[in-house]
Amino acid sequence: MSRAGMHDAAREDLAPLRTEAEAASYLGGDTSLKAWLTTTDHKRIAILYLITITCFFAIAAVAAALIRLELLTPQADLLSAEGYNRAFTIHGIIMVWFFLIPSIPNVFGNFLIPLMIGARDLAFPRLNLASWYIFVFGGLFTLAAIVFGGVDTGWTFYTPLSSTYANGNVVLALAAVFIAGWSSILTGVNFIVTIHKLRAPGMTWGRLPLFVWTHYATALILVLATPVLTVTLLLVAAERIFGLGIFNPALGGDPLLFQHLFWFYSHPAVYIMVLPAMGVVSELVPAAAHKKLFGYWFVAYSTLAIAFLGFLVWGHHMFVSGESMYASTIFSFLSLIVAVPSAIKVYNWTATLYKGSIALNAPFLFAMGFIGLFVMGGLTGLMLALLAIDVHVHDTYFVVAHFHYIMVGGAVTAFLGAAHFWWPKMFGRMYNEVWGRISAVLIFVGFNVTFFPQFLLGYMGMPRRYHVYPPEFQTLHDISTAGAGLLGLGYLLPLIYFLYSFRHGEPAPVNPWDATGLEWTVPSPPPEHNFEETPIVLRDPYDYPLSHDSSLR
Amino acid sequence: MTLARHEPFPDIARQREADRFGMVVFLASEAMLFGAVVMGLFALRTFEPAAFAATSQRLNLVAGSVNTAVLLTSSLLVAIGAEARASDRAALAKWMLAAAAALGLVFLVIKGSEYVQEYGEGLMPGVGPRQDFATPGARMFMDGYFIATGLHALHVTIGVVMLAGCAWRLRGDDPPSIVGVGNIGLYWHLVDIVWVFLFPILYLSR
Amino acid sequence: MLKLLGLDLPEASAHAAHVDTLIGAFTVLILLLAGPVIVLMFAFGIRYRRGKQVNREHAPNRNVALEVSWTIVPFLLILGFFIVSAKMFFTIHEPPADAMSISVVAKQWMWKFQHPEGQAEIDTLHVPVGQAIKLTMTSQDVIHSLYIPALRLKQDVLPGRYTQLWFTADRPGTYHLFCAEFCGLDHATMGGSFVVLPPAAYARWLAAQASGGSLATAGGALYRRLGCGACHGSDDTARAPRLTGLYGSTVTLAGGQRVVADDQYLHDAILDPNAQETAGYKPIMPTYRGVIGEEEAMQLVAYIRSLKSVPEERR
Amino acid sequence: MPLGRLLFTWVALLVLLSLTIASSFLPIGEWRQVINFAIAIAKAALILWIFMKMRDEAALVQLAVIVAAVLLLVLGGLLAADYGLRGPSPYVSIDANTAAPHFP
Repeated sequence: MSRAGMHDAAREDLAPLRTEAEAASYLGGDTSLKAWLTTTDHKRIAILYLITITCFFAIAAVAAALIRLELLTPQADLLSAEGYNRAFTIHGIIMVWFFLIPSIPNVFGNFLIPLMIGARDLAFPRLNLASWYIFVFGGLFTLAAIVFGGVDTGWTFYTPLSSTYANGNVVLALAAVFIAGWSSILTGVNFIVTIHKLRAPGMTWGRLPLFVWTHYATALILVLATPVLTVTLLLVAAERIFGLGIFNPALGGDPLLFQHLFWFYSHPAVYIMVLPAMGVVSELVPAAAHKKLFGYWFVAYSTLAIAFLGFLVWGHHMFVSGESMYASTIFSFLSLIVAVPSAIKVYNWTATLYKGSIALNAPFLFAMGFIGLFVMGGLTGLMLALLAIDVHVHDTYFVVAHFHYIMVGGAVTAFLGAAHFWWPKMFGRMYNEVWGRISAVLIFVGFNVTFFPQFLLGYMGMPRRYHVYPPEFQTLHDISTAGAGLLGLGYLLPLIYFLYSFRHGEPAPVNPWDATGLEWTVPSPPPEHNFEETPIVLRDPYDYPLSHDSSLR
Repeated sequence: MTLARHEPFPDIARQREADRFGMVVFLASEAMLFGAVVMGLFALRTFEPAAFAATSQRLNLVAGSVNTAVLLTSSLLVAIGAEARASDRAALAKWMLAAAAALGLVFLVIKGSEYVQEYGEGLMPGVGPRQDFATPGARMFMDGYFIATGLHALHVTIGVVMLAGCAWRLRGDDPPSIVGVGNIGLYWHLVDIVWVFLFPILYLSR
Repeated sequence: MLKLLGLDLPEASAHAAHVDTLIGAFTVLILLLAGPVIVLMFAFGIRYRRGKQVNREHAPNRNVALEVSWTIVPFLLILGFFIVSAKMFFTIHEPPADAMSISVVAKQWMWKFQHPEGQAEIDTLHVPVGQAIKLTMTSQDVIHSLYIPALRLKQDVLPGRYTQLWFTADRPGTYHLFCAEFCGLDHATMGGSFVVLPPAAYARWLAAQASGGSLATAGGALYRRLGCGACHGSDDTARAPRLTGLYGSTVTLAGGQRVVADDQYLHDAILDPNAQETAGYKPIMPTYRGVIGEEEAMQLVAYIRSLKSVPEERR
Repeated sequence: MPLGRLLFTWVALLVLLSLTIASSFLPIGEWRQVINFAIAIAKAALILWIFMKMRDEAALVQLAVIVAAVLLLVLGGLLAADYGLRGPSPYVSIDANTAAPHFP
């Protein structure tokens, strides 16, 4: 099952390069395995990341399926307590660090940032390939942890459970995340320097597409927050191996210090996952409506505001953990402020649609899905930031539903929207539009059937990470599992028709959506060096004059 | 051999800016790493300030002070070396970087001797002939001490290897580029800044 | 609304009712804020569909006044909720002085409740209705979390430290009691039930329970068994400080600080005596960490507390 | 960068080092930590400004340094909000009369 790292020949059976566009593109040229594994072309590295994270998504999705099936009945019949604990831990670790964090930045960020700013490649191409190898090396540690029996600490590794009482191979999992952390830091450095130093002449900050703005903010968080995680996990590993006592209360340490340092990274990490998704939607909505984005500068500055404010709010994960109540009040107030920029973005997307000429293709359905689910996730997050409510619903299924609405409803939906929007540009083939719309609707419905009942479960007091629960929660769990089946089917569809498009999709035009942006001015798939000569940028982003609108032609 | 113009960059000047800026951004992440350890130490200190102060007195202050002076001096030498490389005086640059690497080694030797002394005195948590910790707070201080100085010593070792490599290449006809020497200088200065913060926090909280 | 779906979480305390109204009100606010976005999105999607001839003249691209208003108004609304919930958060963290105190020790995968009169029970907590109850909790291994959904309350239980939870249950009945913080293998089966009894029934239940003797008497027996009297019992206070009247008094430490001899001080003095040396005494007391568990430490602390000869000394 | 300025900076750094060591022997209790920290910041600023040539660096690079420093202060400040205020926060620490399980 585990194909991470090794180049997966089955998936890579590119159709015989019939179209001459493909032959001249970055997909042409030397297509040997060695060429692919030693490439420094940002577009090929993006494809390598796409293959690797798809494999990791598959593994974590199997774990999710096991969890949902186990919860069909109040008793523990499919998985034992041990099995269940390890299933949700692996689901958490792989989904957070090996799918969500690298998904949009490392695949679409890698592929599109140079194209969008008129550069030939990222600032440090070899560092880009090195970060993929480090990511895969970390992935091997995760697979080793699974093969040797898994971990039973939850993806949060709370001490003293993870440092002294857990007996799964915790150190392997800690090493995996430690190494994957360095891959994130190197990607962050690469993006920051590229966006500053490699913009084409005329590409001022005011003319940057918002996709680049959000990846700039994400790169800032990647570089500044990840080191704190790596040193914290290093301390936990040191406690397990050398018996140090920083977080071990028996030796005089403080378990809350671990939670502080862990969440100081992990809350900005959720913004690493959602900001690129916002960038994708900020591209899809104007392209859908063929209209300028409403309030460009408000959205751009709210992106940077989210990146900075994201560092101030981590304490709202610890309201009931024994943190001083004054600190909890401060963190609760700061968490309200961080919600404001997100609200600005959502309202600006909606306002962009006013008086646009909207084509409801698959990518735009995914973008609408994102906006709907992200609003639900964001506002329930605000609910959790209120002290008295959090005391009741902390560590219950309410929290599980909240972060799945943001991560799955938000980041994964936007990832699929991006996949549909830029697939023609990346592979030069059109996917089947009808199936695309079906899968978008199916995923939206499946998602809501899966996770909305979990809000009710959480309010009713069903705690997290339980495989055995009181019988009165069974009906809601059964609805949720049924929804999970639908959602799983919804995720399989794109896999099928995207692979199908490799062989049978008709060649994609240069600009299938009539969208603005430098990436739509190069042939699809783009040539090895992106631009024959560096473009001069004169126009503002998203300048869709209505005459440009195909409906009037 | 000056730096060859790499693919994505239109001109060499912008590439130099990018290399240096990339190094500063990476060093910002390193600073966050050491900063998290220092903040953790401050947090633990609030539990038993007396135990922290008492155990800090048992550290070898002379060794710590000499080490700080050694690192500051090696920082000066690296700064002069980088200046020399920038003005194409390869011989001076070579000697300066070699001297800085030597001082780095001196630092590591002094640090090693401190560790041996602490091992003997039973100050090394969980290792050594006996454990001489009066209170949990003392053990926390020593845990923090070994984590912080261990991570720092690791970074000093990497720095010494890079400085020695640079000095070696300066000897031959294939000297490292100005930006390359500058970046290694930046790294070494950051390692020095980390020690500038660690020294008072660990040795002088008496 | 939930009751229609047959999902009805009982409200066993006034606080629970307040939390429910807060959740209900905020859900209304969510509908107010999210509703327009979703409705407008579908409306624009249909009305301004590509190819439909409709008036698309001078579509606005920016409107600072609109932007500012839809930022400030929701923020102020939510600020109101913040103030209300912060006040509730403070009230559930300041127990009244007359609260009946129950000691709770959490261990990997079970809860042990110790009533003041000495009755101990595992995984089930009986409390009288209408009486303010204060739980003083600690854990013997990892972080657990006592969660009673009917009271809308939870509090993490930390090893090596006391944490507290107080409530007044005002509806008799049997409710769920869960562990909410993942604590290892049997985290899911570590729950139990929380039984609220009318006062008469509670008194009968107390009497029926085999009284294991109060915490203090158990502490006294442990005090003698461990031979603490050898140093602390004799009259000459050269070797060790006298314990009678120690509780609640102010102790000057070797470092010159003055500390109130409260629960935490006594607990630490027993388990890590050298951490807080009393001024004028050599650190000769052996550490009892690992020798006795948290329950025995609680019993010794209760015994020392009962050795008060000088009541007015206490603040 | 003239050699003189580098040497002068080096001497200044050594002076600051001896100052911070001397200050740790003054009988002023907690204030020594504050002085030590201030001197450490001064030394770090000197190294950044002169040795790392941040003086004539683009504002952008200086910003990268400042952002990292600000975030560390944020981490320290909000940690202090918890650790510093844990004492008086009643529900966490146990004070003499109300907290302990008292007996009739």
